[in-house]
Amino acid sequence: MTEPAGVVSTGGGTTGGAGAVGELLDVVRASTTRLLSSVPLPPQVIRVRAGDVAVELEWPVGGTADSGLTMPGPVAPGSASIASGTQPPALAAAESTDTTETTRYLTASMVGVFYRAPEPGAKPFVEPGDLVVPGQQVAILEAMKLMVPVEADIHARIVEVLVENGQSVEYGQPLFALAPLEAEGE
Amino acid sequence: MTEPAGVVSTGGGTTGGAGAVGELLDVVRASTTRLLSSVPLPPQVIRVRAGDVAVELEWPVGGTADSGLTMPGPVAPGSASIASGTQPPALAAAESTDTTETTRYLTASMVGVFYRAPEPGAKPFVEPGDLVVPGQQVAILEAMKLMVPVEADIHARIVEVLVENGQSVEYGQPLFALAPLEAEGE
Amino acid sequence: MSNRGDPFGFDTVLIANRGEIALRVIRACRELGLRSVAVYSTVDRDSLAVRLADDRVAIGPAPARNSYLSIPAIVEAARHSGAQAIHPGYGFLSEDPDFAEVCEAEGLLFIGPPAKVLARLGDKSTARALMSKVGLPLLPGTTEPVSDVTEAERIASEIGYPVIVKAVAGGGGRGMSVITDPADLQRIFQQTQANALALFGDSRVYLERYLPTARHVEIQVLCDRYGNAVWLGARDCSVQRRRQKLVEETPPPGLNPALIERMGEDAVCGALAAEYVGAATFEFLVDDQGRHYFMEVNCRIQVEHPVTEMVTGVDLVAEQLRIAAGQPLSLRQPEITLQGAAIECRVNAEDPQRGFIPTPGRLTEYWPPAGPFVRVDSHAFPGYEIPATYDPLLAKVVVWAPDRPRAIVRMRRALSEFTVSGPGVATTLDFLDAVMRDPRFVSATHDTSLVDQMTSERTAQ
Amino acid sequence: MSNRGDPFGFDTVLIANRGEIALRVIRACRELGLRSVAVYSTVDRDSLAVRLADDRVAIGPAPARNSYLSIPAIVEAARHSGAQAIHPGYGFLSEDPDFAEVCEAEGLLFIGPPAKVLARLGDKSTARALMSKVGLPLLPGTTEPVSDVTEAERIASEIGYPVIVKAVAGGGGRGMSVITDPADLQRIFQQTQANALALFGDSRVYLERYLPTARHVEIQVLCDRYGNAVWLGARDCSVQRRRQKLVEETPPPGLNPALIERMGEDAVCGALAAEYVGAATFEFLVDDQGRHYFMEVNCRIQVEHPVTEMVTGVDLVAEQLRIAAGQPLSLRQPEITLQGAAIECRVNAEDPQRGFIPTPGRLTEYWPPAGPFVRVDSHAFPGYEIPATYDPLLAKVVVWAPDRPRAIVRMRRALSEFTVSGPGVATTLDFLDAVMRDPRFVSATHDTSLVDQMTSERTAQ
Repeated sequence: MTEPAGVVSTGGGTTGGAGAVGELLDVVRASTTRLLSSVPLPPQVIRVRAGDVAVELEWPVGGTADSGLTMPGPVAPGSASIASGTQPPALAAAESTDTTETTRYLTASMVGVFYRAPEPGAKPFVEPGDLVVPGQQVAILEAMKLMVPVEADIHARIVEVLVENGQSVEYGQPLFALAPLEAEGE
Repeated sequence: MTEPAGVVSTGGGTTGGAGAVGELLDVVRASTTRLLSSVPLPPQVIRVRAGDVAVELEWPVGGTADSGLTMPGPVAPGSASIASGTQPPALAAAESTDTTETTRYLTASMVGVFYRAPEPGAKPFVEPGDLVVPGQQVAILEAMKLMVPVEADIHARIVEVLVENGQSVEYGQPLFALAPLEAEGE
Repeated sequence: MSNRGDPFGFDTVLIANRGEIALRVIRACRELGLRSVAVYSTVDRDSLAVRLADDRVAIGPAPARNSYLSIPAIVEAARHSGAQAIHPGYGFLSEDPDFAEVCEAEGLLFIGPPAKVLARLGDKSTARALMSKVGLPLLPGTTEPVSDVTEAERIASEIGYPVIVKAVAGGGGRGMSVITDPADLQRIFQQTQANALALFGDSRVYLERYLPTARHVEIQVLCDRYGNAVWLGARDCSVQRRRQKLVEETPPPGLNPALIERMGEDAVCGALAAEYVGAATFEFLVDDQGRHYFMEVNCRIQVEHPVTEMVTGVDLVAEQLRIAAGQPLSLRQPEITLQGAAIECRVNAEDPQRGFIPTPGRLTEYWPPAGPFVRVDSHAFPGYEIPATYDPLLAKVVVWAPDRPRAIVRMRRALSEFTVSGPGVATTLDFLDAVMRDPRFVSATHDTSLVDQMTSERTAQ
Repeated sequence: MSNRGDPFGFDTVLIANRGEIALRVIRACRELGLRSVAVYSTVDRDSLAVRLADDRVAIGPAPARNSYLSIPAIVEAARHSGAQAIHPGYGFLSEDPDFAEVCEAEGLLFIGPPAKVLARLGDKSTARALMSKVGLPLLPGTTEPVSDVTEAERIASEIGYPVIVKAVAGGGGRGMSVITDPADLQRIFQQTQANALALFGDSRVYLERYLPTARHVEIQVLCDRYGNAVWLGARDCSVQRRRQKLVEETPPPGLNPALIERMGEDAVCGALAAEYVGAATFEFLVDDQGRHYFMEVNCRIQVEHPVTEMVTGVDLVAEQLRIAAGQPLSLRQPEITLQGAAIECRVNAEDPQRGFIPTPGRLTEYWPPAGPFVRVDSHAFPGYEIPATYDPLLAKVVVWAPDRPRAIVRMRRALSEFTVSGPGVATTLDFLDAVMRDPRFVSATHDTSLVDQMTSERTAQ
């Protein structure tokens, strides 16, 4: 799975705020965190429910959550509290179940400038809709005059080119959205 | 109702935030924490529910709760308390039903020296096994030469005297364990 | 110089206070090898002071009158924990002559001046008379209390309006009212008397010329039991809301060093005349002509003491403990050198948008600033519940720099990295940042009216 | 003196580092009105530096060679974020002449000395020769590299055992071995050459007399582009484990002030001879006869710079930035006064019981100390995951006091309130506390062998 690392970064997961459900969920989630920080021993299961909003956490036996939670820290990676409503559409969206699963991202292997074509004025390596095979060059990254090819790593269809030609990208930044062919076959 | 005040409070669910549910949730959560700190043995499961607000915690078998982990809070001396609602509408939760519920504590209303008898050498006001009625003096607290009577506030049987004669006690420290007569009658 | 095993004559200190100042005293005790005892009301059970102290005693429920203001509770707590000395911090019982007297009677060492000195200086009328006698300049007004409205009217017109009516037993910005229009005198005068009675159990008031654009400047003093006294620079505390300080700094900017010197000497002279022992602060007003007027003496450690510590390198709380133990002052006046500039900002849990009303609540986020030359004195932590019961001070951010301009940019940096949030909790952080960027503050042309001016400019926008 | 709008010639600084030093540079930038850019590897995505900087760029995966040591990644990140200057911190690329050269070629301002100066001083052999030429005392040994075992044997017997073999390209305690017994020479000599090749890509080594009981003393220097240089006191860094510093302090206790003065003058003289620009540290050994010997120059800000800041009041990182901007030194030697004493303790995530092995993991508790005259430079927070990939420094606790005994008790107090815990995470806190109580340290009769002595005494118990 291509991790679009670095992209989320700090500003990330602030204050829900998606209407009434969001607020209620915020309250329930905050309450859960507080509860967790106030019990002497990390539990194995916590359930907090208010109306039809509920938060549940469960840790594997043996590996109970001594983990980060106690106190904030800037959006600790992985510790993001599971906010699962019963069926509030607004929030379930944030959990992305369908769309992302079929979409894969080809990300930047280094910091550099993104070029879609072998040289200025030439035809781009690929366009949306094109099929690509593993190892096929789809773009160039340039760092300090060093040209590094960007290659597809799976059989896929190019869904979208996410970065403008000539734009500078960070490590891990998604460059292309791909629809894996295996997935299509399923 | 003997509220061993000072022993619990702090969690005094202010803040609210998102309206009534938030407040109710605060109350339920605080109640859960209090309950947890008041039961003599760490439980494996706690469930507290009020209306459609509910809190549940479950610990793994074997890994029961010793104390003082997550956050400091110096295991307040003499922190014993009440709580747990079977199915009370809202807050009547602050009551009790089984084992722990049958024991109530009479706590110190101030910092001072605890005396069991009206004067040195005299017979103690009460002994374990004695019945007491509300308003009956059962001990003296002395602070700066001021003598303050300790009085029973319910019909009860003295189960245990928890403090030695002449010992200095803190505010809120349990002095007597009582078995309420109402409970016995049930 | 050895710091452990000094002959203190006591080994355990009870701190009759809460919040950041309780932590401050615990830290000083630990460095001196003394045991510390925290006392706490039920809402403070999980406080940092309770956590850090060597011992702790529950003294009562949340209301201060039943806990931090209860003399019997505190005296019994001292006995309970084996403390032989009591540090009162600031506020609460710190300037209560009765408490000091009870401590004396109960064989407990009160860390502060003797009860009779507290009584002498706590009564503003006596204090003014005494300071006037030894040559300190007073604002035109009365040293004797005024009880009669007609007499008050006569005196006010003699002094010239605006005048200020102050409770003899007042202090800390409470129990005083300004009268601008002679027509209001009777009403305001009688109101102030009534308030004074309600607040301090003492209806006596006195009159003074009111300076609307003065600077508030104060001198830190230390006195031992042997008639030695030193002063440790001056602090400017002109940034106030409702006469309560928000920002303090040292040295006072833009004041003639000779004037500061003169105030310092006045303060030492006044402290000796009052037979003071311990740490005291002499408060002065300085008018736009550069004249100074004695206002009152604070007989305790001040909230803003860290700025003085940062420019002198002296640990004022440790000095209080040493003095109480009967040690002679370790510092002579020529050894006290002032380096650079320091500023303190008080981060309160209050909403400047709504007239600085307190906003208690639980902190979900709390990240204090750090880094070079920044000190944060605070009892807060993530998850801390700010009680509604006590004063809303959450943290003191103190910075030092070689000069005031650099101290100001350092303070802006520190405030910019301070993150505090919680449902319903507002803070003075943004307002303090605005002060640090206000041209009047930056150029040091501000006076005690700055906060009011800023507030009305902000609402006007 | 104005602090904003100074003619820096750049407005954005990229910090090519991580952890506490990245925070330190961000804070200096902010006070100078400069924008800061943090770069980060994937495991540092949620770091405080990333959070506090004005901008941030992901530069690669966890391994340093693909992120913090990757010159193209950092240069591209500068372009990406519009940074015109790069502060390298310490470690990583901070003393890499190639990096400095690439920056120069790419039009980026490297905040440190010119590439040719880095090359000159990074080669221990050249550095020794240069310093010897301008009169700095060296330990008996070679300035030219030695490649032949037979020659090494001859020189070693001339110098007298024990000798130490050091990599010409080494530094920071790596690439050196002590030879006590002539019989071991061949083996150890060749091993060191092999290690040097593996570590630094350069097998050259040289020989020096080894002083088992010396004190490690270093001088902080600042030089501008115009041939002005000052020194800012000395630091004693004799408390080391495996030649890595654990505790540093200033002034060096028990040393003759005339000796320190002499080292300071030597350092300034050496810096000028090397055409140094920026902040440098001259490391010396001082033997039990009070003789000093030049060891090496560190061409960067040091981990332990805060102790110097605390006694001088100088912000060394801000000075680096000013110097890089082409400003002349704002300080002259007579203006640099040293007040009191400061100590730094390095709190590492390592287990002293198990030979100081690193213990990465997630922190469940993290409460740094605070209060008067205590500074904690740290990138940690509750919930922080200490990566296994980088060095285990977690926090630097720095205290100041009017004298060393009081600084020691203050440090004990600070360490006592430091709470760090997490599954599998051990720290040096207890060991540091033991150092602060060790009679040899307290009486300043310790030397660089203290940690080994303490460790063997502890295991013996």
